[in-house]
Order: sequence, then C-alpha cells, then structure tokens
Amino acid sequence: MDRNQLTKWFKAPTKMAHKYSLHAVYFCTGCGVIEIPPTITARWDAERFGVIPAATPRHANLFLITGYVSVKTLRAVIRTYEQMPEPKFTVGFGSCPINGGMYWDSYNTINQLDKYIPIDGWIAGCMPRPEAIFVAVTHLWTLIDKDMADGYKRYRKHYAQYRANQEQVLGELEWPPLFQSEREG
Amino acid sequence: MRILWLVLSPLIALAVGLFFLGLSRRVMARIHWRYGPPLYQPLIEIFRYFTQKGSSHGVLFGLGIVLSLAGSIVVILFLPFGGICSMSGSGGMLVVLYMMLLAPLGIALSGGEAANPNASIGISRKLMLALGYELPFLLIVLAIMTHYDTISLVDIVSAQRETASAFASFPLVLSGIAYLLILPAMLGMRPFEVVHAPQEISSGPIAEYSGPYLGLVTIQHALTTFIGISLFVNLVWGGAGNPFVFFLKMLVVLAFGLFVNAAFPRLRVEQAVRYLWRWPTLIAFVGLILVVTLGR
Amino acid sequence: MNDSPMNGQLKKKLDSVFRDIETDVSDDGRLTIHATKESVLTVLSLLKDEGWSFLQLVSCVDWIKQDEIEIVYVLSSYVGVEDGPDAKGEPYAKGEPDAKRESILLKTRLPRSEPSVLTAIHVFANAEPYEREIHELFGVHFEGHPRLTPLFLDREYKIPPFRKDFDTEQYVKDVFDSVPPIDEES
Amino acid sequence: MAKGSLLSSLKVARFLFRKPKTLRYPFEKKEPALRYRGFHLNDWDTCTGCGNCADICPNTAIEMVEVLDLEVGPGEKNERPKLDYGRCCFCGLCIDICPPGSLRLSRDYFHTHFNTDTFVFVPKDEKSDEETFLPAENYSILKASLTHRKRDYEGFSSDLSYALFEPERVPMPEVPPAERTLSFVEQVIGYDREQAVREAERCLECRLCEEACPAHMKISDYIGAIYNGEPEESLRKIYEDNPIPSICGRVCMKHCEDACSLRLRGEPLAIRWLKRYVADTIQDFKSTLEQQPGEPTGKKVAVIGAGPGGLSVAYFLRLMGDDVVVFDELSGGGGVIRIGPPRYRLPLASIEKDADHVASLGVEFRYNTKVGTDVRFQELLDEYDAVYLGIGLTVSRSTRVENADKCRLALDFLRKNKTESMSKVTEEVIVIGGGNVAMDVAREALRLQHMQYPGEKVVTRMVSLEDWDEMPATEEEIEETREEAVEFNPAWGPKKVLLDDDGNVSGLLCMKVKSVFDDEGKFAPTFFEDQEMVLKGTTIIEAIGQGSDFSFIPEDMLTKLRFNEMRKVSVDENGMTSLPGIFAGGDIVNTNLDAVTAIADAKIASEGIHKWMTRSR
Amino acid sequence: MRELELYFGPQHLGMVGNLSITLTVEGDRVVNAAMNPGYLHRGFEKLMEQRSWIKNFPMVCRMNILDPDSMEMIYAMAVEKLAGIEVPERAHYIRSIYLELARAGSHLFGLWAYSNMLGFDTVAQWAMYHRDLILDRFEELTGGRVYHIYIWPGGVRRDFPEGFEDRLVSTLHSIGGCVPDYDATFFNNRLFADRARGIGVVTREDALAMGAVGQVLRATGVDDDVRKIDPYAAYDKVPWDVHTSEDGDAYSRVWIVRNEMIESVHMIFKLLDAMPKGEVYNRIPNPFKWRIPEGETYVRCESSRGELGLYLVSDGGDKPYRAHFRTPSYTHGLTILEKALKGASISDVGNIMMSLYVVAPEIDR
Repeated sequence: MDRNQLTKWFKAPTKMAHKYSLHAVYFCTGCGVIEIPPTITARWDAERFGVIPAATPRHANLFLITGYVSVKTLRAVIRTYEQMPEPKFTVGFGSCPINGGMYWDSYNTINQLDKYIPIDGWIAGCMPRPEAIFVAVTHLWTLIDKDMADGYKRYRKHYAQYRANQEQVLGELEWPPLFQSEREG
Repeated sequence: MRILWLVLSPLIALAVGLFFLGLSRRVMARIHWRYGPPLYQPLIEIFRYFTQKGSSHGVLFGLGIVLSLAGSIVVILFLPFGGICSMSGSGGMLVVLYMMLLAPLGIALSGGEAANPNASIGISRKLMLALGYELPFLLIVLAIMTHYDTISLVDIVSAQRETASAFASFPLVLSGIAYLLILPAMLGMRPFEVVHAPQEISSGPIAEYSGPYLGLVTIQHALTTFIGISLFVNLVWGGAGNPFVFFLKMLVVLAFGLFVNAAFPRLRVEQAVRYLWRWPTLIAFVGLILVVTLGR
Repeated sequence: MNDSPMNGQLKKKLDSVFRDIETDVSDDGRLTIHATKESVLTVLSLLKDEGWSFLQLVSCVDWIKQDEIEIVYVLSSYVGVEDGPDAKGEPYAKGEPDAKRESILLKTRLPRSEPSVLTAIHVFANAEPYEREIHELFGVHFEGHPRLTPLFLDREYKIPPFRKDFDTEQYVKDVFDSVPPIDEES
Repeated sequence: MAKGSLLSSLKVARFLFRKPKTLRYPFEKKEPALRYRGFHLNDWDTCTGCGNCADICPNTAIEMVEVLDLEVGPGEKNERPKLDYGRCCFCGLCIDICPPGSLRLSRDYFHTHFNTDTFVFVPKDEKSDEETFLPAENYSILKASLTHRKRDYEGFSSDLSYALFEPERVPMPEVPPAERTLSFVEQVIGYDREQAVREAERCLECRLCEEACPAHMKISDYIGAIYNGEPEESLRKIYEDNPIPSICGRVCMKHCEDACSLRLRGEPLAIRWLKRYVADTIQDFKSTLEQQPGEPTGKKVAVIGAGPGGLSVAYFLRLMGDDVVVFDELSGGGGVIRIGPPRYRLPLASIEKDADHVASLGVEFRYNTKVGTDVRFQELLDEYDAVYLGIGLTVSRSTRVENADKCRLALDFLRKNKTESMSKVTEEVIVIGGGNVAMDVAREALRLQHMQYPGEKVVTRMVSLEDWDEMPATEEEIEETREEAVEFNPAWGPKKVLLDDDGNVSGLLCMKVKSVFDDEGKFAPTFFEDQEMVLKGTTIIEAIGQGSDFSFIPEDMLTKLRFNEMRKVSVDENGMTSLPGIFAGGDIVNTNLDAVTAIADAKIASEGIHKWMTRSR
Repeated sequence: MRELELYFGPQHLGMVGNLSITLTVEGDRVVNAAMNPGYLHRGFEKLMEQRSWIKNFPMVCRMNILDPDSMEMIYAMAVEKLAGIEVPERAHYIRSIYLELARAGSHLFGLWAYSNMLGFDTVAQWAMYHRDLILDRFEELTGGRVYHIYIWPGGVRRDFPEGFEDRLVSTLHSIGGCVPDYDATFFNNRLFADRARGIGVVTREDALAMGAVGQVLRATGVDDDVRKIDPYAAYDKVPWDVHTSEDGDAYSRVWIVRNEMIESVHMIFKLLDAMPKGEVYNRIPNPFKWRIPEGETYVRCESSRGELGLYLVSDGGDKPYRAHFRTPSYTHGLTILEKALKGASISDVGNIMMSLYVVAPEIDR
C-alpha cells in the first residue's frame, strides 16, 4: 500500500472499502460469463483486487450483467438488483446489453439494458477479455472515487420511470415496488 | 487489570480471527497457484458491510446475531490465550461447552427468520453437523477432563505444561487424534463445509444477511475460527506460556486445517455425519475408556 | 451409402405394410418417409421395433407457401464402434451391423391452422421437451402430452414466434424499442 | 479406478511454497495475439466507401456515414463506416470482405465507459489520427479506450488468399497473339454461359461502378441478372440506359471497371465483357426487349451522325414518341465507332445489331448522306423541330513536320481498311502516336503486313512523345500491342520525314523528348535537340489525335456557336448549344472521347430536346 | 416431513449457465425436479432464418458458450453438404486439431464446473488455469479467445501462424504434465469417489431409451462416438480410442471426461505429425450472391458433450429456411436430468447436473 492510497483511506474510508471489496453477483446471462471463471481463478486472479463472486445478491455490491438479457432473465435481473444492498454498482458486459449486439433482432432479448436498471459502466467487446474486466474494475474505482457510480441513486430517483419500463416489457410484476413513497416530482 | 483484559481479549480474538481469515484466503490462493487478496482483505470487507444498507427481516433477525456474538465473546473470555485468561474461573470448560452452543443457535434463530429455503436447509445442516461433531467432541473433552481431573481450562493447560501436552501423553493421544479429525468440521472447513456450501445452497444460513448484519456474521465467523483453533491448542497441545508461542501454535493448526480444506471436496451432510460418528467417535471413545481404565 | 441394404429393405418393408406413406431414398442413402398425420405414430413405433431406436430430433418446419406445418422426426440407431453387440453380448440395437447410423427422416404435414398430432412420448421418452418446444414456438398441439406448458418463453406472443409470418424485427421495434429511455433530467 | 486414497490429495500443500502462476495483470502485461480481433482501424486513404462492410455485418453494427469534407476521386464515395460497439461481435467478416483491405482490426480492445454513446465510433487510420493513436511510451492501459489507443498495433488483417471475394477474374478466352496477327479475326472470344455466371458472381453489389459510369447504368442489377441466369432480364436492364450494348460490350472505355472496388487488390469485375456476353447471347433484341415507340408526339428531330451518341439520342427520343431521322455520311451506323476500332476488336456485325434495333423502333436512317453537301444544314433547321449534333471527331490531325504530307492519316487508314478494301502497306511501317488510335493503327498495319507479305519479315514501329508511364493509351491496349511484337519507341518526337531519292518515304528522323508537358500541365513538348535517331520505315501513319469538322454549319451560325476553353462545344444542362434548337453531345462536347460518355450526353440531350420541343409548342 | 419448493438457479454460484431447476424437496431429498430453462432463449434458429448463409457463421458459435467450435463445425458441415463444397485435405487436419483442442478446453471447463460444484476449489482453479493456456493458443490461431469463428465452409479461415505447432505442443505438454496432480487430488481422492460414486446413475436401458449421447452413454458401456462411426474431418486418419465405463454414475462420466481430454491431447500430437501441407481454404462463393440449392440435410458431429446434430433446410435462397440444432444437453438436461434428480440429495443436484455436463445456452438456444 503506498502513501497515496493511505491518504485516500484516511480521507474517504467508505469509498475505499467499497472499491476494494467488490463482491460480484453475476448472471450467466450469456457469453460474457465464460470469461468470469478465468478472471476469478488462477490465471488472472481477480481476488487480488478484492473481486470475488458472491453467493447471493445480499452479499454483493457489484452486479455483472454478462451479456444479452432475455425477457425471462430480465425479471430475475431486476429482482436481484433490488435485493442488493446499497450502494451497489452495475457493469454491463459486451455489446449485447449496450445496444442489442448479436441479438438485436431477437424477439426474446431486450436491447438497451439501461432502460430497465441503471448501469454504471459498460465494457466493450464480444465478450470482454479478463484484462478488459480488470480495466473496467479500475474504471469503476475511478467512478466511485468521483461519486459518479451513482446508479443506485438514479434508480431511487427515477424509480417510477424504471418501474414503468419494466412493466411495459414484463407485464405486471409480481413483487411490490421497491420504493413506495418516493414518487417523482 | 482484569477489567482491561476483559475488554482486550475479545478484541485480540477478533484481530487474530480476522488475520486467520485473511491468511487462510492467502494460503488457499497459493495452493490454487495464485496470489490471493491482501491480508487485511477481511477487514475491508467488514468495513464495507457496515457502510452498506442492510435489510432486516424482523426483530429476531438482528437479535439472533447479537446472541451468537455474545455467546462467542463469553467463550473467548474463558479461553486462555498463552497465559492470559480474563475469566479463569474453575468451571471454565463447562461454560465453554454450554456457550459454544449459543453461537449456532443464535444464527439459527436469526436465519430462520429470513424465510429463505436455503437458509433453513443450511440451518438444519448446521444442526446435523453439530450433532455429528458434538458427540466425539464431548468424548474428547470428557477424556481430557478425566485425565487431568479438572474442569478448568487454565488448569488443563497448566497441567499439560507441567508434564507434556496431551498429544504427547499416551492415553490422551487418541483423544488428540480424534480431535484432529473433527477439527475441520468444527471450523466449518472442507470436507465439512456443508453449512455454507455456496455452490449448493447459496451460503445457507447467511444467505439473507446484508450490510451490517453480514458484517456481524463475518465477525462472528472470525471469532468462531479463533475459538475453534485456540480450544484445540489449549485442550490437546498444551497451550503456551506466552501469547506469541500460543499464536504460533494456532498458526500451525490453521495450516493443517487449510491443507485439508484445499485437498478435499465437500461431503454430503449425511456422509459427514456418518464419518464423524464413525472414526473420530470410535477413537475418542477408546481414548476415554483408556483414560478411565488406566487412570492417572 | 447408395447401396445401403438396410434402407432398401426398410423401404420395401414400409411400402408393403403401409398404404398411406411415401418413401424415398436419397442419393446419399438417407431414407425419407412422408406419412400422414394418422399413420405417423404407427410408423414411428414400427421403426423403433426395427432398430431405429434413437430419436435424435423432433423438428418442425413452417411451409408457409403451402400453408402447411411439417413435423420431422429424425431417427437413427445406436451402433457401437465395434459394430453391434458389445463384449457382454447385449446388443445396443437390433439391426444389421452394417447399418451405420444413417438417419431416417420421418415427416408428416399438418394444416397451418390448428395443427395437431398425437404425442410420441409413449414411443420415445425424449420427445417430451421437443414437443413442448414445438408447441410453444410453432403452436402445434400434441394430443396426450402431459405438460404443454411454456418451456422457454416468458411473454405471450400472438403468433408463435417461430412461424414464418412472425416478424421479429417488427416485434423488436414495437415492444423493445418503444420503451423510452430514462429521462435523467426530470 | 482404484477406490482412492485419503492422503494422496494432501500433496497439494506443496504448492504453498511454489511461485504462483498468476499473471499479475496489470502489473505484468500480456500482449494479445498478433491476429487478435479488437477494435477497427480504417485506412482512410485506401477506403473507398464502398459499404461492403456494412452489407456483410450480421448485426448491422456498421453504418456508412457521409464525411462532408472528404475529397473523393473516381470510384470512391465520401462515406466511411461507423461502428457501433453495442452491436459489433468482432467476427471480422468486414475485414475479409473489405476489397481495398483498408479496414483492419487492431489489438486494442479496451473501452469502458458509463455512456453508451461513446461506443459508436468512426474508425480512423493511425496515420491521420494523432490524437487517438499514441506511441507506446505515451500509452497507458488504465486510460485505454476508443480514444486512447496504441499506435502500430495491428491485429487481424485482411489476407487476400482468405478473402470472401474472388480477386481474380475469370480469364477471358482470347486468340493468341501469334495467331491473331495473321488475320482480322476477333481477338476476344467472349464468355460462355458458365464463365459469365462465374464472373458475375464476383460482383459485390457495392455500386461504385454505377456512380463512375457516365451513363449511370444499373450495373449491379444487370450483373445480378446474369448471375441468376437471366440474360434477357439483364438486357432489359442495360437498355434502360444504353442502347448499344454490342458496341459498348466491346469498345467501352469501362470507367466502371476503373471504379470497381475489386480493382484495388485484385482484378476488377469484367463488366464490359459481361455486357458483351449479354449482347452476344441474345440473338433477337427486338423480341426480348419488346419495346414499342412511345405515343407519337408529332415532333421531328434530326440527328446528325449515327455514332453512339446519335444512335442513343434517336433511341431515347423514339421511346418518347418523337420522329427521328438520323443522317450519316457512312454507309451504316456507328459513326466513328464504325471506322475507328478495327475489325478484330469490333466487327461490323455487332454495330449493325445495335443499329438495327434502334431502326426497328421506327427511327429513319439516311446513310451516305453528308450534311452540308447532300443536305443543307439550314434545311434541317427548317424541317425539324430540333437538331442534334453527334458528329464526333472525324478529322485526323497531322504532325505538320517536314514532308508530313507524305504520311497517311490514321482515320483514313482505318476507314479504308474497315469499310472499303484493305489498303496497301509496306514491310516497314511507322506509326506516330501513343494513343489508343495509334495502337489500333499499328496493330491493323501489322495484320495487313502479315496478310500481304505472308512468311516474310515485317515490322511495325511506333514512336510516341510520351514515355511508358505517360502513354495515353490504356495499359491493356499497350500490353496487347506489345504481345503482338510491335516495336515501341517511347519518348521520341518526330522531326522530319525522310524521303528517298524517288520522293518516297524512307524513314523518320526523331528527337529525344525532354518533357511532354510544361509545368502547368499543358501540352508543350521539349526536346533534346542533340539526340537524334532515324527510324526506318516506308509507310508512316500519323495517329496523334483527331479534330471535328464543323464546315457544314453555315458561317454565320458557326460564329454564334460557343466553345469552351477546352475547345469543346459548350452546352447547357439540357444539352443545348448556344444556338436554340440545336443540341450537341459526344466527343465534340466532352473530353472523355468515348462511346459511353456520348450515351450519357445523349440521354441528357434527348430529355432536353423533348422538354424543349414540348415547351416551345 | 414438510415439502419445500426450492429454486436452484438462475442466479446461483454452482450453476453454470443460466438455468433454473424447481426442486420439491423433503428435508435433504429431492422429491421432484422440474427444469425451467429459457433464461438464455434468443430464438437462435429464428434469427438464423433472417441472416444470410455467411452471416450465420459468427452466430452459430454463440449458441454454446462452452464449446463453440463444434457448433461452427456442424454448421460448416451442413452447408458444405448442401452446397457441395469440397474441403482441402490440410483443412481437415486443422479442423480436427482445432476441434480436439476445443474439446480439451471444454472438458477443462467442465472439470472446473464440476469440481467447483463440489466445492473443490483447488482443482477448479487449476483446470481453469489450464483452459486459459489453451485459449491463448486459440487466440493465436484465430484471433479470438472464446469465439473463434474459424471453421468456414470450404476449410478454415487462416492457416497456422508461424511456429504455432511448437507452441501448441509445449502448451499441451505443460497441461499433460499436471495430469498426475489432477489424478492425485481429484480422481484418486477417496472423498471425491465417495461423493461421485453411485450418484446420478443412468442405466444403459434408460440411456438408450431416452436418447443419451456422449459421456452419459459411454459411461454405460456403449462405445458410441460419432467421430468413430461416422468419421468427419480427419478423425479416420489417425488411430485413437473411445473411452467407456460400465457404472453409469457421476464418477464414471467424469472419469471418461478425463480420459477423453488426455485422448484429445494425444490425438492432436498424432494429427500434427500426419498433417499434410497445402491449401486450407477453398474459396466460397461471393457472400452477397450465395444461394444454396434447395434441399435438406441432417448432419452430426461429436461435440465435447456428445452427438450434436443439425437439421438444415434450404429453399434455394440466400438464407437457411430452417435450422434446428440437436444439442446433447437438450436431452441430458431436460429428460435425463429430471429423472436422475428424483430421489437425490440436494447436495447432489449440482453434482448430477454437472456430471451430465448440462450446458444451459445449448438447451435454450
């Protein structure tokens, strides 16, 4: 740990704690997931940076959307996202969640994921390599430092819009709204 | 002075426990051919948990954790740490045995509140596993207590220091071996990692904890690790005269646990119980009988 | 495999047993059988008894121009590498040893409106998910199928999505692209 | 499979003391493989904007966007691919289809951003984009993104031997040089059906050619029809823009092939030969095309010259319903095409075939009628509603060196050979000039020599001012001429025609050329006066260029006829000259001097004529 | 005991792929299991009908994340058969080497998934490390780590780069050198045997009746392998063995996976030795003009999990009229797994699933 980091720890310990213990919950929602095992295992060892897979969304603060999201998965993705404790960060993997990617004309995959849940960072690639995942993590660190990884705040703020979009695609959702009281002005 | 120790010893236990958690991740990583996280990683994580927003599932949810934490702290107070023992009452061993049951009970109470099927499966597994290792453990403790003719942990330690550690004395060596065999189960390590089993039941009892609750559970985990190892060192490896040697002994025990952890897959719960009730129980039982028949 | 005796014999046999089927051996030796909706199950079980006991695939093709839906059963037989019986003397499959697993295509055509055919589960257990899938994606009803519940899809579609007149691009435009982006300013 | 051991697995403990195998990224770097498929690079210099990458992209990730400040040459569009990395799957199909090979993939693959708009990107070349592409020492992986990339980091690149298109054209069967110089047999044999389909298959349908074609023919469509085995459909497509496919299929200057996107790393598509295939395959144009003249309008148009332009104007106007009369001094259609291209290149039958179809629509041809002598120009103006001048360049220029009057002129020579009897040549012929006509003359002279002196040693020499690289003739033509063993003397200028004692031509005195053009690019040859050479030759043919003959136009009108600075007749956007009612097109108007440009002019003019006539009613 | 509904997946550490199993459990026993796939359904075959023949190549491989290469292979085979395209001899060898490399990589991934499911991190991490070494070679050969898009109709997309053979051989040697470690820790481990023996038994009768293929079938003693009985690429050019086992349980399936992995490596060595020189690519028709004559075909090849089939129909157009993949996991996951899970312990759900080598994207397509 160099001095620079030490001062950061004193200045903003919360941010630092979030940065260096990113416990990832990930859906095997597609191709991107094939690069998660290498990333967290011996060749690349993401645990060096505190990135480990979390067993349940309740333990996690990083949500990796590892590829295209089918309608059926979207339901589970939203559920999982809402279960995660705040602050939480989301990263979209590869082309598909950005703009549909390979499956831009599929009837069962949604095209732009950020219409349904907030995304803090996107990684280019089909699918991103482990190195790209590392760079995305450092990118996320920067965003956390600058308070720009505020997806969960945006979700709270625009929840009515998100919920409306979710219901437009999924139909009636079987769980109650997460933030009942906060309505958009 | 005693009051100072009362405050300090749980803190020391926590520090050592967290260090062990960090170290075990490092060691496991090495066996996995990788570097692993920094040693202070568990600290960061606990800190992170406490700054997150947790969601509660009822009063018992929080209370249960506190209960189990309290149980663990009480146990720690009774455990000698290399000559330091804040509560060296004569009934030490019995209190420890009782209080050790509190920790899983608290978690069970709290986790049961969460209404997650994984959690309830985990809890039932935990109870079954406890059933599995408690029997040989009691036999071992019985043998040791009979052998040294005392129920005070401090006395047991000092008795071992006078002669030789339990491992090195003839009838008790069987109990020692039995203890070694159930140690991974008590520490919740593989092949007995059936309770949490992230790949099977998504961390089982702790599946529903988030934020500060998870932080408390992690602290509880660190304390449990400390208790499990220090109990072993105290009971069968003669404790130590000063904290440093004691710590070194604990390290060795941890390393043994980690090697086993790295070398085996997880067993099914009934396999685990069957295993625990077979060899360790048998050895512990024989040990007890020998101790009783041979006398002192 | 032009001279595959197996397929030739089978063709002869089928032709003699059934009146309402057409058989055809292609250049590469593949036997294609066109059966009617009524006879398809009988043919299927006969083929199974003849040794074609491996149902590889139940597929479905939407021939929109002919206004028909075609169910295709792809059959073959288990033959070990060592040809026929293994060391224990149990045969994997009845049939001549030289009958390599050249697949048989058994087809039947159904009308496009309300297509329905008997389920093949009782003959081949692994037809179950295939038929469920075809029910879902093509809207073909399988009589006697125990659970024709949705397999893959979460949403309801007016036209079964794998039919040729289902325009996915239009669907994507209508459903997914019409979702507004989140307005951060408000 | 033993029952297994409890202790053997404890051996893993030894790895605690071994060095881990982890690659400590980002402290230890790992270079991606040389072929890695990362983000795109595009060499804007070689990119033609053909859009094949956009067409082949399975995910519609590539969109061609217009780049307004881009200078484009022929065969290029000012469009460049824009990539959406929210769609791209890095398959590299675009790389394998890219005809110029300008699109490549680099080994960069890092881009992480919170804004999805940053994932849309117009790839640029490393050379031209200094901001994005940084040398290795300024590059940092932590900043890596689409706008912070490493220089010289080529990855998966295009390889011609694995390209998805076929770079080589189907070889055109030809009569070998030794054989073809012995007679006037047509040199190019023509594709058969299978070859034509195979060649048509190479077309990538990028339509660069259609922009380059002066007549904007629907090339992709008619080639697609050939591929589909429908030459009839193809002919119909051709006839929408070009009524002389048999001629154009042989002698077109093929601007389309110069624009073909396949040309850059392979041979361009043989568009001309495919057109020829269509025209030759179909015997009867009339029944295939089923064309009818349009509703009669009652308007009459005189067309002077039955060359490509004249034929086309007549055809287009006739389809619009006008009555058209074509005047030509020759005995058949074709104009300069009839006399210029030798028989081995363009047989008369092909010309007749096209002209006949135009005639079959009801166009009246008055051959052997020279305007000015047989018919007065004023009569035409009086009698007809409009006049179209498609007279072309019919007069050969002379070098005007000493004794140049003893030489023969190219067009006269060619005309005589083609339409009348063969002219007599001697064993040694000198042809002056380096253009296509000069090549035609030389090759024709060579054939005449072979026919007139069978078995004897004959030689045809060419002398041109221009050096090899400047020679105005097409490369193909030069190559064929060389194959036929014509002797070249480039960069020599004629100084004097040498005569023997009898006053017959005996040779040509030449000077070494210093330069042909001056600094401003104008034609102003300079010579090394001291370097001289004598070429032996008993016949000299001058083929240095042609001019046009406006002598049939009365003097007072001619003065009103406006010419532009290129000494061409200037016309407005409707093809009308400065004289109302008189339209012009073809070689006297444009600088391209080829049939297809004349057709393009004719199309413009015919619409202009029609508009003009109906407006003036 | 009370019956409990337990959702296994889709978000689950032990789940490879995005699949959900609805378990009805009684204590630690599974009473009923209902597969709930579709989380990865993209309507692949429908999308294929909308893309021209060549545009489907980057697409088909994405149908199966784990083993994309056999997907490429089978599509290339079907197209070659329908369009009558010949493949150069060297390309056959390269294809075989490539597919065997992919098989080894896929099996290592399978080993990761399986041992991870058992909580056996150590072996899981090693397997993943070794798979990554193989991916490095793939990257070198094809330019992509996971999706290679390498096998085209008419051959392969690029020839071997310079020095590739040597690096390939040394990579395989370094993996092969660790086989004793794997054996000692994993296959020879008593507790692993306890965990896997007699679990998820699929009898030969069941396997034959329910259309099992691949390891599931071979674990019941049927030496069935498409590479042997209907050879494609260069599999008939070199000698190699089909590995079988008699027990039909999880252990024997994983044991076969191990043996096949080693066999693959040996086969690559043999193929490298026998490989001829020459062209690797017969140019396919211009993609914009490519029409495939009307017809239908059913082709099959041996993917890492068993027989993979493709029913491809062309109506003479520039796009497939209908494509239907017969993926091994479909039957294994939806029919056999449901049956095998009944009566199993919850601890063994993942164990059985991964020993059947069920890959979710392959089911959903």
